[in-house]
Amino acid sequence: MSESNSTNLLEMLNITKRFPGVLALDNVSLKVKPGSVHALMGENGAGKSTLMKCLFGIYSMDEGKILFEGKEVAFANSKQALENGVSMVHQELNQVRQQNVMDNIWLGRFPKKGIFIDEKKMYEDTLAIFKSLDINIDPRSKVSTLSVSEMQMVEIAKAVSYHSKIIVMDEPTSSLTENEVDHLFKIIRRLQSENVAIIYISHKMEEILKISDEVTIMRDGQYIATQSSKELTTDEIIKLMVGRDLSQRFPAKVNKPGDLILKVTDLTAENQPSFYNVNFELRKGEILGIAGLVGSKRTEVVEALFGMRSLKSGTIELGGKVVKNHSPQRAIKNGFALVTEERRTTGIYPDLSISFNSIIANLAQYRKGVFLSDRKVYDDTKWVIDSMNVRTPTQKTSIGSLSGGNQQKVIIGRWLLTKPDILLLDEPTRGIDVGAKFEIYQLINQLAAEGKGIIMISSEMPELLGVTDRILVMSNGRAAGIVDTQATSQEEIMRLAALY
Amino acid sequence: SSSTSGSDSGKGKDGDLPAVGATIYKFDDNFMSYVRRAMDTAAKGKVNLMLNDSQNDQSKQIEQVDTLIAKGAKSLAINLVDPKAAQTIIDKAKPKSIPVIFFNKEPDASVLKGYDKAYYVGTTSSESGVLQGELIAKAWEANKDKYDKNKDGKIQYVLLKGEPGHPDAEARTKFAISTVKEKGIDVEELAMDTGMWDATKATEKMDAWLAKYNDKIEFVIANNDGMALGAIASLEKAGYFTGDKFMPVVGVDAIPEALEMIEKGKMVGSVLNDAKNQGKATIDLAANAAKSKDVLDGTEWKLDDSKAVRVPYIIVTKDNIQVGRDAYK
Amino acid sequence: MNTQASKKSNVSKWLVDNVIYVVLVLLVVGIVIASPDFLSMTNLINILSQSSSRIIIALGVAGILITAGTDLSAGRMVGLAAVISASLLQAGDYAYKMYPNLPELPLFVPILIAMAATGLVATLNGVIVSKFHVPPFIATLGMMIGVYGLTSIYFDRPPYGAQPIGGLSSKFTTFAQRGIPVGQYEIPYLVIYAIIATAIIWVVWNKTQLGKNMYAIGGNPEAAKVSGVNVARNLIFIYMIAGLLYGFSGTLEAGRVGSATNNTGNMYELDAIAACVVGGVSLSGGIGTVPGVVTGVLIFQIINYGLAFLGVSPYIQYIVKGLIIVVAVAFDMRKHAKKK
Amino acid sequence: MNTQASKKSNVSKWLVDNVIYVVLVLLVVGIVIASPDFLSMTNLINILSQSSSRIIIALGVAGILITAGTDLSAGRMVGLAAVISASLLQAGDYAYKMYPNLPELPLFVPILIAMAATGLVATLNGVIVSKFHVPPFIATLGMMIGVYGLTSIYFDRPPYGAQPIGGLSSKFTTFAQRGIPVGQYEIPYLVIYAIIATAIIWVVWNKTQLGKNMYAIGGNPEAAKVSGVNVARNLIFIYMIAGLLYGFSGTLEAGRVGSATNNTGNMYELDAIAACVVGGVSLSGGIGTVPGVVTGVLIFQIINYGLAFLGVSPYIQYIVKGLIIVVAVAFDMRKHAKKK
Ligand SMILES: Nc1ncnc2c1ncn2[C@@H]1O[C@H](COP(=O)(O)OP(=O)(O)OP(=O)(O)O)[C@@H](O)[C@H]1O
Ligand SMILES: Nc1ncnc2c1ncn2[C@@H]1O[C@H](COP(=O)(O)OP(=O)(O)OP(=O)(O)O)[C@@H](O)[C@H]1O
Ligand SMILES: [Mg+2]
Ligand SMILES: [Mg+2]
Repeated sequence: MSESNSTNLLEMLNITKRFPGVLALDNVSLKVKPGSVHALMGENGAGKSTLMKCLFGIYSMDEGKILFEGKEVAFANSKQALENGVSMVHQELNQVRQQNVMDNIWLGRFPKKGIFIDEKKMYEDTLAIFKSLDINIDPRSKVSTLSVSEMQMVEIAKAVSYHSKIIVMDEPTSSLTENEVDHLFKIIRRLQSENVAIIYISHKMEEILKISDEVTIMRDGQYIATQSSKELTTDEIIKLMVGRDLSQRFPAKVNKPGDLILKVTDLTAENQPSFYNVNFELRKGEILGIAGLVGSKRTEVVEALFGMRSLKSGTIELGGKVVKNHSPQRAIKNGFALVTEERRTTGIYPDLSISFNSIIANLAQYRKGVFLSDRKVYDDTKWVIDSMNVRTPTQKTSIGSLSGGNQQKVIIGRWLLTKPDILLLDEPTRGIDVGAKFEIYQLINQLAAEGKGIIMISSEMPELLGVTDRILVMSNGRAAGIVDTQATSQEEIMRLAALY
Repeated sequence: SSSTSGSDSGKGKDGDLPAVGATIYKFDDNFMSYVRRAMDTAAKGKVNLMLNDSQNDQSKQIEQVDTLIAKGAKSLAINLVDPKAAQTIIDKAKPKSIPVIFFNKEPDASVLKGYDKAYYVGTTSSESGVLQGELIAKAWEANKDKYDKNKDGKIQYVLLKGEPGHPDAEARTKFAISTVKEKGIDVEELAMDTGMWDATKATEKMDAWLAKYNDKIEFVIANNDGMALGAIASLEKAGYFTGDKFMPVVGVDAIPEALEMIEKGKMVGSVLNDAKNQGKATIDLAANAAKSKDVLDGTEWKLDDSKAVRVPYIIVTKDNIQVGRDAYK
Repeated sequence: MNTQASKKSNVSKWLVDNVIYVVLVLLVVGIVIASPDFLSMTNLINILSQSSSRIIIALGVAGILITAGTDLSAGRMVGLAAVISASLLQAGDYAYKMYPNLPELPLFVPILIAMAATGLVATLNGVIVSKFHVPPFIATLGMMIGVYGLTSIYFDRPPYGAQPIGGLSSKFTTFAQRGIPVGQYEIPYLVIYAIIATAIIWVVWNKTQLGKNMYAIGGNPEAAKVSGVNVARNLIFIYMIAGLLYGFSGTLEAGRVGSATNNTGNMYELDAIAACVVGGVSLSGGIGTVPGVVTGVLIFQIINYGLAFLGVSPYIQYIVKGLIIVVAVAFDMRKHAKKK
Repeated sequence: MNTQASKKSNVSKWLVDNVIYVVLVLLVVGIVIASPDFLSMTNLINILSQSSSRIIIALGVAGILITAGTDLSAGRMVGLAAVISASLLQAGDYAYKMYPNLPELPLFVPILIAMAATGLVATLNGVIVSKFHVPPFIATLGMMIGVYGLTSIYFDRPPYGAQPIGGLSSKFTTFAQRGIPVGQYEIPYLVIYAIIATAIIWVVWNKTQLGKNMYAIGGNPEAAKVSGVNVARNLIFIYMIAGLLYGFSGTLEAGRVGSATNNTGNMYELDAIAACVVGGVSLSGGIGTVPGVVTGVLIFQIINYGLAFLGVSPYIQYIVKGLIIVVAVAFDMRKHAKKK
């Protein structure tokens, strides 16, 4: 297999990579042309990130070779990759949160004056980069004070600032809203015009068709196909990815909203600026979406419902009775569940097993006297793995070694095990592949059909429109309106989101 | 309460008395705890005694001396952690003309000589070792048939040393053995290890030695009674001191528990340092010095030619156990 | 993949995952080569019995480490318990009793009092850590200093001042020094206590809600909160259990040595933490097993005992000990070797 | 929001963010109320000079803490340097010289030799941590034990065996004990050395690549690695710098005390780590400032000095000290109060 084509900027040939118990990459090849946007697609755990980490010197491959600009390379570490014109936006945010934005951007290559760091140049260069990319963030602000999407934009700016010949973007848009995605696409177009190649990984079909020139598809660690995007349709991509037809993106709705179950009145957060005077109602079997721009405080609303934030005023009535969720513990007792937005910080226990991660919110159910029933723990874990279709060798595997999407599925499974009355989902399908998304939508539907109340925050408009019954649109901390999904349009939602 | 004999910030009823600043190398040292009490008793109504715990750290002690001088101590009573640090303390006291009474740990003679207001109260560091050696030799000679298990005329001993580098540990180890040898007795060291003055560590070392040498061991020598007691715990576990299985054990300090063991015949003897008189002499000299009197004024103490008041050690065995008992009255 | 190769790789994987057990075996083999008579029942019993009270302490510390905490006050609590129990268990006819008029108490009373004292102190640690958000290092450092002061005040009192509290009643020393005769040997009670404590802790860690919560808190405290774990309450329990273990261990120390001082237990926490880490407990929390902790303690004790047994000179002992610890863990770390 | 309210909230925010400085001031005020004569130049100079060598050690330890490491061997390295420098700087006419034939060396030679020794040991720490991935706790624990053995062997030698190394040459003691006369007082050289060390370290942490990398490695080692930072090399440098600081501080200790033993520096690391944490250094890495560390040390030293000055009885001192540490940090932690 050495039909090396000199027009390719990058050729990864026959790459194989094993982890203990997992064959993550099995003879995978990838060829990227200069100045092209090459999409890399596959289900969760297909091996996309692993392939890119092999390129970037984070993992060493077991077999195969990499040709970059016609020369064989094997970067021993990220430094070499960066120095040779490869940069990467990582799937998991890799930032030093205690430090400021410019420290993060110049980490590993600080500009110096003699032996000292040239802070002034750092600042000015950062500003210049931000300006050219149209990003509006103070280079001196601490990363930990940024919102997730701002952090993501900083990561993108950093990758761009290396002036690399190829930039890997591993799910760069998973925490961006539509405006920012457009912004990113502008940046990508510009890079393309400068003959920079982009390897673009995403689970958002619309983006792939819109931005990419070629698509390589992987399945279960194997190479499936590379095709020009123009010749592809969403359904074809999905078929190649999943290995079967998936005729619809959204399952047919079977839920019928019933009696009122949750009534939120005048909800106002204690620590402002945050949301205020938020009102809405939720019925049994109803799926209520929450839309809004970044910083519109959607997350804070559900966090408050779940007892993670203090309220200044307002009431939450569950089934006609006022409940006070002072803590997540209380909230869980009251029948709430929350799949949080930031999987890494508030979701997974990375070093612990899938079993542990599945059952941790539901321990009380396993008690027999003071002890926990191993049998029930095993059964429930099995249920999570099976019903959520988690790809893992065993129950004892640590969740940290799963692909991002599979981690997310375990977390959703965790909360389903608690059999909540009210299920709060904050960006539940972030980083999840289409097949799994479909499964999750099905689950959400099914839960709704069982009479649960479901609230789902999402920045993916098609998802909101495809899954929900009604949509609450937040704008700058206020509820700008509640619309009926059947009767609304993307434009109306955007208009409401920008209302205040 | 009187339990921890400090003094309050120079106020109270002792406030008007001349201030004596004192440091104890380690407050909870078995022996120093008695010296301290003797000092407290002697100081009552005579001087305002400001006591400090140097926590076995010479730097800390130096700092405490700074503090004491800053607080206006009229004389210093110093129980050195590290005898070679005496010069530094004199360097601090001399410019202010503050007299220094070292006690219990002896500075180099040249250092005492170098400052006319420096004195020493206590023993010679080596003396406890010498006396322990004499104790061993005497017990051996008297019980040779019983103690010399392999009948080779030599003492096969194991030795539990205190903290390595600690002047007492070094002196006791060296002089106990050399004294036995000087008495014409052959010795053979089976094992020597540090028990860091600690009973638990001593027990564990003794466990290992008993497992290895079993009845080859003929004598257990410990740098202090605490470790001797630890060794006895191990010996008891191995069946010693019941029936005719016996092991001679010696220590230093003659603490109450050791006296009890001597009484019961589980310990051959120990070496008593006279805490009462050491404490009293220290205060007597320091009080006189604080009042700018001659240090020996109105006392029965005598200075030898190196400006030291010597308070001797005493060997304690079953025969004179009352001497030990009296020390704790 | 053919089965033979996979078998081989399985063995090497097992080896890598279980390096500490291999280290343990290698250590013993090394010492036996240096001195064949090391291989005796007496030595085995000695090592086990010396490890016993340390295992109990280490299990307490390990629980706290797994919550991503630490406990510097462990050793001082051992001392507190040792001094309290010894002072209450002096033989009736002993001349230098701390409480001259105290009748001989039934064994369990002083043990419970000592455990109550350390349990209380440890609970306070837990409260300071979980309610006032003081980092465990500082909370327990403060406690370590404070408890030492307390113990010293209790210890250094009339009538006899700072003297080892000895003359323990024979039922106390029997409790800690004797054992169950089996043939010509005795299985020390200490070992049995350690086995019981180990079993209980194993159950707590693996079979109870508290145990799972402990791992959750250490594995990701933010996530634990969101998962509905009452972090504060669970933390307090974990510290309290540790305190009870220290207390029990402290009474064993007093009984084993036959006396106690305010310095009993000094620095035991360092040994315990180190043994936990050698045994695979992660200082950043969330990771650790009971067998690992026990093995860690055994490794330390075999090093200590073995070096003394071999008669290695004390200074060299320090160097060798330092070396073995580092090398053992360096081996162990190969399983986490980062570049994959 | 009106400006007055915002001003007030600014003040309270400042207070919350700078609690440790407030604690420092409160401590001093408290002691002065208890004993007004505390407020004297002599006391100030005493406290500063007592803090000096501790600050130098703490700065070394702090760098390592910021990389999310720790250094238990710091105190023993101080001891090593103290013993080496003392042995090479005994006065020519002193009777018990370790090297009877050694001529008096210029001051800087033994200091550099001592620093080289600790620098080397610390570099080894860095290598073990970064290349063999041994957790810093274990690497430096092993080193702490091993270095003590080494120091003891060096120390316990003919001709005089394990005797404190005294009789230091007067230029050495002058170097560490004297100062620059200013009016009727003397500003101790020690204080000046500490200021210089502090300034250098401030520059390293804030103005150099090494410093930024140090924070990055502690804050998120993965991020540092994928950004092309050579983590191992930077870590080794940080450990090495710490070693040099310990070495210098060790020579100061020898000079200040006028003698050295193998026990010099014992447990200094614990004080240093605690001072760093009190001064706002995070044990989980990535956070810490030079003024914070200096303040932390000063707080500890004022507690120590103040309690002794007030004549608080020693055992009570322990309790009060433990209490102050915990309370001070509990206050400081309010700035991280979690509930949003
Ligand atoms: N460090 C690791 N240790 C063990 N297994 C790993 C590790 N990293 C990845 N894997 C495994 O390799 C496979 C591929 O994972 P990878 O992260 O590359 O998937 P992905 O295609 O990026 O998925 P996603 O879309 O969810 O991000 C998965 O089965 C995963 O569990
Ligand atoms: N300035 C800030 N400082 C610290 N954290 C912030 C800040 N702004 C936002 N966050 C955090 O980011 C998360 C999202 O914030 P917010 O609720 O404002 O946005 P959102 O509308 O929910 O957006 P999204 O759901 O897309 O993240 C929250 O967890 C919030 O705590
Ligand atoms: Mg991925
Ligand atoms: Mg013989």
